[in-house]
Amino acid sequence: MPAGPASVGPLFSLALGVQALCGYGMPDGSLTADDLRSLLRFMLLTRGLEERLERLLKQGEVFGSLYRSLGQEATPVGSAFALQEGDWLAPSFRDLGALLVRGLPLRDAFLQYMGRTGYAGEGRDGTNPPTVPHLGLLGPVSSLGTQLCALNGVALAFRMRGEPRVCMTYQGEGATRTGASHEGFAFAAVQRLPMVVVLEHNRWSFSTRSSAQAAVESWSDVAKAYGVPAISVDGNDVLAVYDAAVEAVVRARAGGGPTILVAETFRMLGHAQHDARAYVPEAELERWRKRDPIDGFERYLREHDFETETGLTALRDEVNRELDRALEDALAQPLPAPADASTRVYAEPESGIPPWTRTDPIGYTDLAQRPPATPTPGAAAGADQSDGFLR
Amino acid sequence: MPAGPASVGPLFSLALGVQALCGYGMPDGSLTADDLRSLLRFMLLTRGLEERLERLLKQGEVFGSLYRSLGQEATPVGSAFALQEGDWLAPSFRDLGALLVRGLPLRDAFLQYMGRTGYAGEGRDGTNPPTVPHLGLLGPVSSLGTQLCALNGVALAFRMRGEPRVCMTYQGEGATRTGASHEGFAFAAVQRLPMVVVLEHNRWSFSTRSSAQAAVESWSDVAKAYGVPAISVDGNDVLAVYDAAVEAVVRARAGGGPTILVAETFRMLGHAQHDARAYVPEAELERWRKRDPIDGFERYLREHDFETETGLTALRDEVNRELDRALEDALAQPLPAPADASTRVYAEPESGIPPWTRTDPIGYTDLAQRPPATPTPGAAAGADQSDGFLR
Amino acid sequence: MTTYLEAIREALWEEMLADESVFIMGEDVGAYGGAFKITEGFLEEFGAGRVIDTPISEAAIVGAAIGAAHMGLRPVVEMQFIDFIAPAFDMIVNFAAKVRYRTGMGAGLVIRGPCGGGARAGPFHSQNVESYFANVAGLKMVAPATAYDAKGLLRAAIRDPDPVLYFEHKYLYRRVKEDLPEEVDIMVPLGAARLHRPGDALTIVTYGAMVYKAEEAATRIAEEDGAEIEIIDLRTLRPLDIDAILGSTRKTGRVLITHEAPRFGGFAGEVTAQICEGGFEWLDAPIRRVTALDTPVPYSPPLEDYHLPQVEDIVTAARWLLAY
Amino acid sequence: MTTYLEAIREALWEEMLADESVFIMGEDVGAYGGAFKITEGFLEEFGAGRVIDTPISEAAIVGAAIGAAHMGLRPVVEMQFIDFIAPAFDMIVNFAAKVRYRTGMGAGLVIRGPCGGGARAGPFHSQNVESYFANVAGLKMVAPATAYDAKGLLRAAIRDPDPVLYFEHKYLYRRVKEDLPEEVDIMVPLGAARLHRPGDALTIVTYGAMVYKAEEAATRIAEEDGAEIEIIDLRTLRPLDIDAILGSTRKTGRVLITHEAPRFGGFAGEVTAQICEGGFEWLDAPIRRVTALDTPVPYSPPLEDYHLPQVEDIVTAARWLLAY
Ligand SMILES: Cc1ncc(C[n+]2csc(CCOP(=O)(O)OP(=O)(O)O)c2C)c(N)n1
Ligand SMILES: Cc1ncc(C[n+]2csc(CCOP(=O)(O)OP(=O)(O)O)c2C)c(N)n1
Ligand SMILES: [Mg+2]
Ligand SMILES: [Mg+2]
Repeated sequence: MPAGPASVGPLFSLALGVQALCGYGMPDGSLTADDLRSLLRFMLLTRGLEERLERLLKQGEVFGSLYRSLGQEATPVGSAFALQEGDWLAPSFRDLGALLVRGLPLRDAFLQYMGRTGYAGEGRDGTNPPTVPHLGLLGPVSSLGTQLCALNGVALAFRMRGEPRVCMTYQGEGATRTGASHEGFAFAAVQRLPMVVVLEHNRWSFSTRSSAQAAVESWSDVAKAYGVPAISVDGNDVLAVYDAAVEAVVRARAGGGPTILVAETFRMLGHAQHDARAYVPEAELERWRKRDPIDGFERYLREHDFETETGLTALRDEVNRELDRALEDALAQPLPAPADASTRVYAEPESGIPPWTRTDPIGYTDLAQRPPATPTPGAAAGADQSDGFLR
Repeated sequence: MPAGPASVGPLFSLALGVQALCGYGMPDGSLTADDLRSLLRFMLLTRGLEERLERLLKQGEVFGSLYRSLGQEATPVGSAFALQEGDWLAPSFRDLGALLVRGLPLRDAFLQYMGRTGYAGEGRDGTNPPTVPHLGLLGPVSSLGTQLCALNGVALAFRMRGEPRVCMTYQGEGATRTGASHEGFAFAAVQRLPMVVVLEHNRWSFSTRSSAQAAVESWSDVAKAYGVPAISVDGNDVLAVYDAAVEAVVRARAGGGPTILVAETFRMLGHAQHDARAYVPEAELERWRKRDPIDGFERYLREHDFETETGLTALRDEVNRELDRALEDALAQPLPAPADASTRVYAEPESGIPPWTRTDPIGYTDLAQRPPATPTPGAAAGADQSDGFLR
Repeated sequence: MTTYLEAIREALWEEMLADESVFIMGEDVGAYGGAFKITEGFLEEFGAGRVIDTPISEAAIVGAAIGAAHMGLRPVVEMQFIDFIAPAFDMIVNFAAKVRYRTGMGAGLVIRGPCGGGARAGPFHSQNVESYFANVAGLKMVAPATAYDAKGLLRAAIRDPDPVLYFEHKYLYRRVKEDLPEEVDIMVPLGAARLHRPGDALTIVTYGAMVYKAEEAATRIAEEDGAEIEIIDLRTLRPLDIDAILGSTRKTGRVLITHEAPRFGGFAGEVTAQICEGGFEWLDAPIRRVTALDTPVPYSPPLEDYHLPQVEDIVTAARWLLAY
Repeated sequence: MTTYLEAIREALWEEMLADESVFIMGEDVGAYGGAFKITEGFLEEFGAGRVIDTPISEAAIVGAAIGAAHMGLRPVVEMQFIDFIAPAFDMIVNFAAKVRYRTGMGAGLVIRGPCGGGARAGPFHSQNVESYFANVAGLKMVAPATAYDAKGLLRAAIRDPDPVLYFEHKYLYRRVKEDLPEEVDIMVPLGAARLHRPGDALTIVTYGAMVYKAEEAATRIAEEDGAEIEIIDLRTLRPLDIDAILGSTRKTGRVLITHEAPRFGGFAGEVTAQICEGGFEWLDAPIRRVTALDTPVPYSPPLEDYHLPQVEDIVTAARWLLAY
C-alpha cells in the first residue's frame, strides 16, 4: 500500500504504553474496588481539569471560550469506562472525561486548549477536544452531529477487517436536530455498525430548552426512527451509566448493531464561559445540585465501605497534585512558531505554492528558475501522454 | 411594503378561476358521487398524462428523463383531494396527480416537461413539477427532502397571519434519509405547523430496497422520533388515502400540528425511463399489479353502482380527449428564445453585467460611457457616507 | 457613538418596526438575544411570533425562510457563526438561489452571521465563507466595514427581493464606533462600493475588517513614503461595483486586492479578472493579492496572526507595487 | 477503443484489485452498478463488503469515508450526480478538508461524480461545482478531459493521501473514445497540466469538456485565420500547474480561459490572478474568459445551449485577442 493516511491499526499497540492512565472495566461489566476508585478518580480529574482550564482562560492562557461539563461528569466517564483497548471514541465538545478515561494525558488536554506545541494538535484547534489515533480518540469538528458520521467510517473499517472493535460517540440532545446527526444514525443502523451513541440529554442546548428542540416525550424515542434499541439511564449515576454502556458495548461487539444510550443529566453552568445562564430557573439548578454525580458517588462509596473519608481526601489530593504537575509540564511547552501555521495542510510533499507575502513579493522563486517557456509538447487526446507536462 | 417577492395572498383569489378543474371534497371529508367520479378522473388523467409524456420523451419532445407514478396514482390524488382552497402543496417528483387535483392545467403540465413557453416555468426546470403560486403549488428542487423545509416556511406564514390554511407535501421513503428531511420534520413538529407529510413508501428508491434505506419495522416509526402522529394506509386505495388525509388536514387546520401519512404502495415502473428495473422480482410486480389503484377503484364504483361500464368508458374517452386537446395546445407553444436564458436571475432591475460573449467583446458598454474615472470622493469611516459612491 | 454591532441591531429593530412582515429566525435569538446579543430585547418588543428560536437545524431554518419569503414575508435568519451556514449550503445554493430563475417566484430573505478571524476562535468560528457562494447566480453578498454601512446595507438587504448573504465581521462588533447622523434615514443600496480613502498612487480594493488594515498601511505609506493610496471598500461583493474599481484603476494604474479569506480561489480572483477585462490598458503593474494563508484558520494566537493577512503584508505589497 | 466511462471503470477496477483497502460507497452502486453503470459488475467481483449501497445520505457517506480513511482504507465515494455533493458540503469543507491540519491524521478519499451540462438535465443534474470548493485549503480537485487522464488521474487520486474531488463530465462518458496503450501502466500525477495542442499565437487554458470546444475553435482559427492556438488542459484544478500556464503565457503573450461553470466567481478568476502575478510582463492583451452565463443551468435546449459557452464564443474571443 502506498504511503498514505496513518493506518491506525499498527499504531494502536502504542496504547499499551498509557494503560496506566487509561481505564476500563472487565468486558463482562464486573467492577473491582479499584475500578470504583478509578471511576471516581476520572470524575475528579475531569472536574479539576476543567476548573484549571477555566482559570487559564481568565488568565489568558486558554483562548476563545470554554465548554464545561460540571454536573455531567458521570456520563462521559461511566460510558467510556465500558470500552476496551482497541475501541474508538469520538467525544462531543463537553466530554473531556471520556478522553481521560481513554488515556489522554492530562498534559495534552491542557496543551490542546492552551494552543501550545508538544502533542498531535500543535495548537491548530483548541476549540475542540484533541484527536489521538493511538488512543482511538477522534476529535469532533464544531458542526454538530458530524462526528457520528465520521466515526461510522471507523466502525465500518472494523467490520470490514473482521475486528471485534467497538465505537462510541456522544451527542447533546440539541445536536440530534442536525441533518448530519440523522444521516449518521440512519447509516449506522442500516449498516448495523458496532456503534454506541451516548445521547447526553442535559436539558439545554445553549439557551434553548430541550422541549424546544424536539416535541418528543422521551429522547429515547429518537431511536425508534432508526430501529435501534435505546437505553435510558440516570446520567448522573456513574454506575448506572457504566452498566448501560456495557450492555450496549457488548451488543455492538457481538454484531448486534448500534444502541442509543440516553443519559438524563443537567448542564450546571452556562453553555460556555461567556454565558451566565440567566435563563435557567434557580429552582431547577437547585434540584440538580443535589444530584451532583461526584457527591453522590462518594456517598455511595462511603456507605458501602469502599472508601473512607480519609481515603477520599487522599484521592482528591493525589488528583490535584497530578493535575498541577501536568499543568506545570504544559506551561513549560512553548506556543507554536508562527510559520508553523503554513504546514500540514496536505501530506508531504506540500502541494501548492507558498503564500507570497512570506516569500518574495511576486510569490514565486525567481522567474529565471522557472521551467522552459515552451513546455515539452505532450500528445493530444487519446495518445500516450507520458511525455506531456507530467512532472 | 416595498416591491418584493410576489405576496401570494392577494394572488390567491385567482384560484377561483380554476375551480372547475381543481378538485376537493367537503371539509368534513364527506364525498358526493361527483367527488368519487372526480377522484377516478384525476387518476385517469395522471396516468394518461404520464403515458403521453413518456411518448413525448421517446419522440424527443420531452428531454432528459421522466419519473412515472404508475401504480401509485391513488396516493397523490387521494391525499391532495383532502385539501381546500387556499391550502398549499409541495409535491415530490412523482406526484403529478396531486398537482392536477390542485388545478394545474394539463397544458401547463405538458409545457413544463416539454420545456416550452407560455406558463410560469418558461422551460427553466423540466426535471421537476412546476411551481404555481396562485394554485398554492410549490415545486421541489431535486435535492431530496428539501421541499419539506421550504414548505415549513409557507405553513409558518399561515400561522403568523392567523390564516387557517394547511400545507401538504410528499416524500419517498428514500428521501426520509436525507438530513434536510430530518430537519424539516423536526422543525414542523416543534413548531406544530399545519403540515401533512405524505410518506410514499413504494418499496424502492431507485434500485435500493426500502429495507436497505432504514432498519425500521414500519415506516410510521419515523413519526415517533418527532413526537407527531402517523397514519398508515393502503396507498393504492384512493378512498382510504383520502380519509386519512382528511383526518390529518382537519387536525392541522385545527392547530393540532403535523401528521405523517404513510402510504403503502409500489413503484411499478423503473426509477426513471432509463431504468428497466431488472432488480425487481417479477413475483413482487405481479402481486402489486393485482392491486392497481385505478382498476380497484373502478371495480368499487361499479360494484356500488356509482358507475356503469358505459359511464366509465365515457369518462375514459372524455379524459383522453381532454389530454389530447391539452397536448395540442402545448405543442402549439414555442420553445423559449435562446436569449431568455439570461433573464429572471434576480428581480428587475437585473443586477450584474450581461455576459460578455453576448455583448461587446470586452464585456462592457463602451468605456467612454463609463462613470468618471475619478469617483466622487466619499467620506471615510464614521462620517456621513451619503456622498460616497452611492448610486 | 454607535458600534458596528448596535448598527446591525438598529437596522433590524427599525425594519421590524417599519414592516411587520419582517421577522427573525435563528438559534438562541429569542430569550438569550443571540450569541452576540444582536437581538437582545427583540423578543420582548416583537414577541415570539416574530422572533423565532429554532432547533439546531440550519437547513430547516433557511428552508423556512424561503417558504415564508414566498408568502411575502421578509425573514432575517441568523447563523450563530457564519461557519454554520455550511449545513444549509444545499438549501441556499439549490433552492433559494435558483427558485426565481426556475419558477418566477422570488425568495427575498437575509442570512446574516458573524464571520472572520482574530477572535482566537479556531477553524470553525473564524471562517470567511464568501467564496463558497461566489459562483452561485441568484445570490447577493454583502460585507460591511463601517457601522454606517452595517446599518444601511442590512436595511437594504431586508428590503431586497432576492436572497442576500450578509457577512458581519465579529472583530468589528465592538471595536468600530461611529457617530451616525441622526437626521438622514440611513440606507445603503446594494451594489455600490465606497471610497474609503482617496489617493492617486495605488488602489487597494478590499472589504470587511481588512478595510482597517488597509487604512493603517495607507497611513504609514503616506507618512513614510509620501504616496497617497486610494482605498475602495466594496461593501457589496455581488453585485460587484466594477465601475468604482475601474474608475480608480484608471486613475492610479496600480491595484492591490486584499481579503481575509485564503488566497487560492478567493474573491480577489474575480476582482482581478474583471479589472483585466475592463482596465488592462490602465495597469502599470501586476494586480497583487494580500490574503490569508491557504490553510484553515488556526487557533493558537501566533498561528492565527501568521495565517491572517497583516498590515505589514499590505505595506510590503504596496511598496512593491509603488516601486514597480 | 476505450470510452471515458470505461476508463474510469478500469481505474476503479484495477485499484480495487491491486489494493484491498480500496472500496466503493454510494447510492445504487451495487446491484444496479451506479446511475451511469460505472460500477456495473463490481458487486459480483468484490462483494457487498467493498461495494456498499448506502441510503440517500450524502453527508453520512462522506463522513463514513473520512472515518474509514482514518483507519487506512481508501474509500471512493460516488455522488449520483455531482450536484448532490451539496448536502455533504459541511462534511467535506469542515471535516475532510481540515482534519489533517487540525489533528495530523489525514483523510485520503475520493469523491467522484458526473458533472456538467449538455444533457438537458436541468438545474440540478448539470452543475459544475469546482468553485464551491476552490477556496477550501486541504482539498484537491481533478477534472479529466480524456479517457487516458480519466484513468490515470483516478488511480492517482485513489492513491493520494488527501481528499480529492474528482469531476467526471457526463457529456464525455460515451462520446470520448481512445486507444489506451496496453503496455504502460497508466498513471497521471495530480498537479500536472497537459499540453493538449501546441501553438504560439494564443494560449487557451481550460479543463473538462471545454477542452473539446476549445480544440474545435482552435482548428477553425488555424484553418480560417492561420493562427496556431496552444491549448492547456489543466487536468488538476488544485494544486494548479501554474508553471505550465506561465510557460505558455510567456510564449504566446495572449491568454483565454474557458470553463463551463458560470463566469462570476468561477475558477477562471484564480487562473487570471496567478497569471497576473507571475506573468504580467508577458501579456500583450487582457486575459479573457469564456464561460457560461451567470444563471442556473436551464432545462430547455435553446436555453441550455445559450447558457453554455459555445465554440462560437471561443472563436469570437480568440479573434478579439489575436487582433488586440
Ligand atoms: C451545525 C451547528 N450549528 C450551531 C452550532 C453552535 N452551537 C454550538 S453548541 C450548541 C448547543 C448544543 O447543544 P447540545 O447539542 O444539547 O449540547 P450541550 O451544549 O447541551 O452539551 C450550538 C447551538 C454548532 N456548533 N453547529
Ligand atoms: C440529495 C439527493 N441525493 C440523491 C438524489 C438522486 N435520486 C433521485 S430520486 C432518488 C431515489 C428516491 O427514492 P424515494 O425517495 O423512495 O422516492 P421514489 O423514487 O421511490 O418515489 C435518488 C437517489 C437526489 N435527487 N437528491
Ligand atoms: Mg444539551
Ligand atoms: Mg421509494
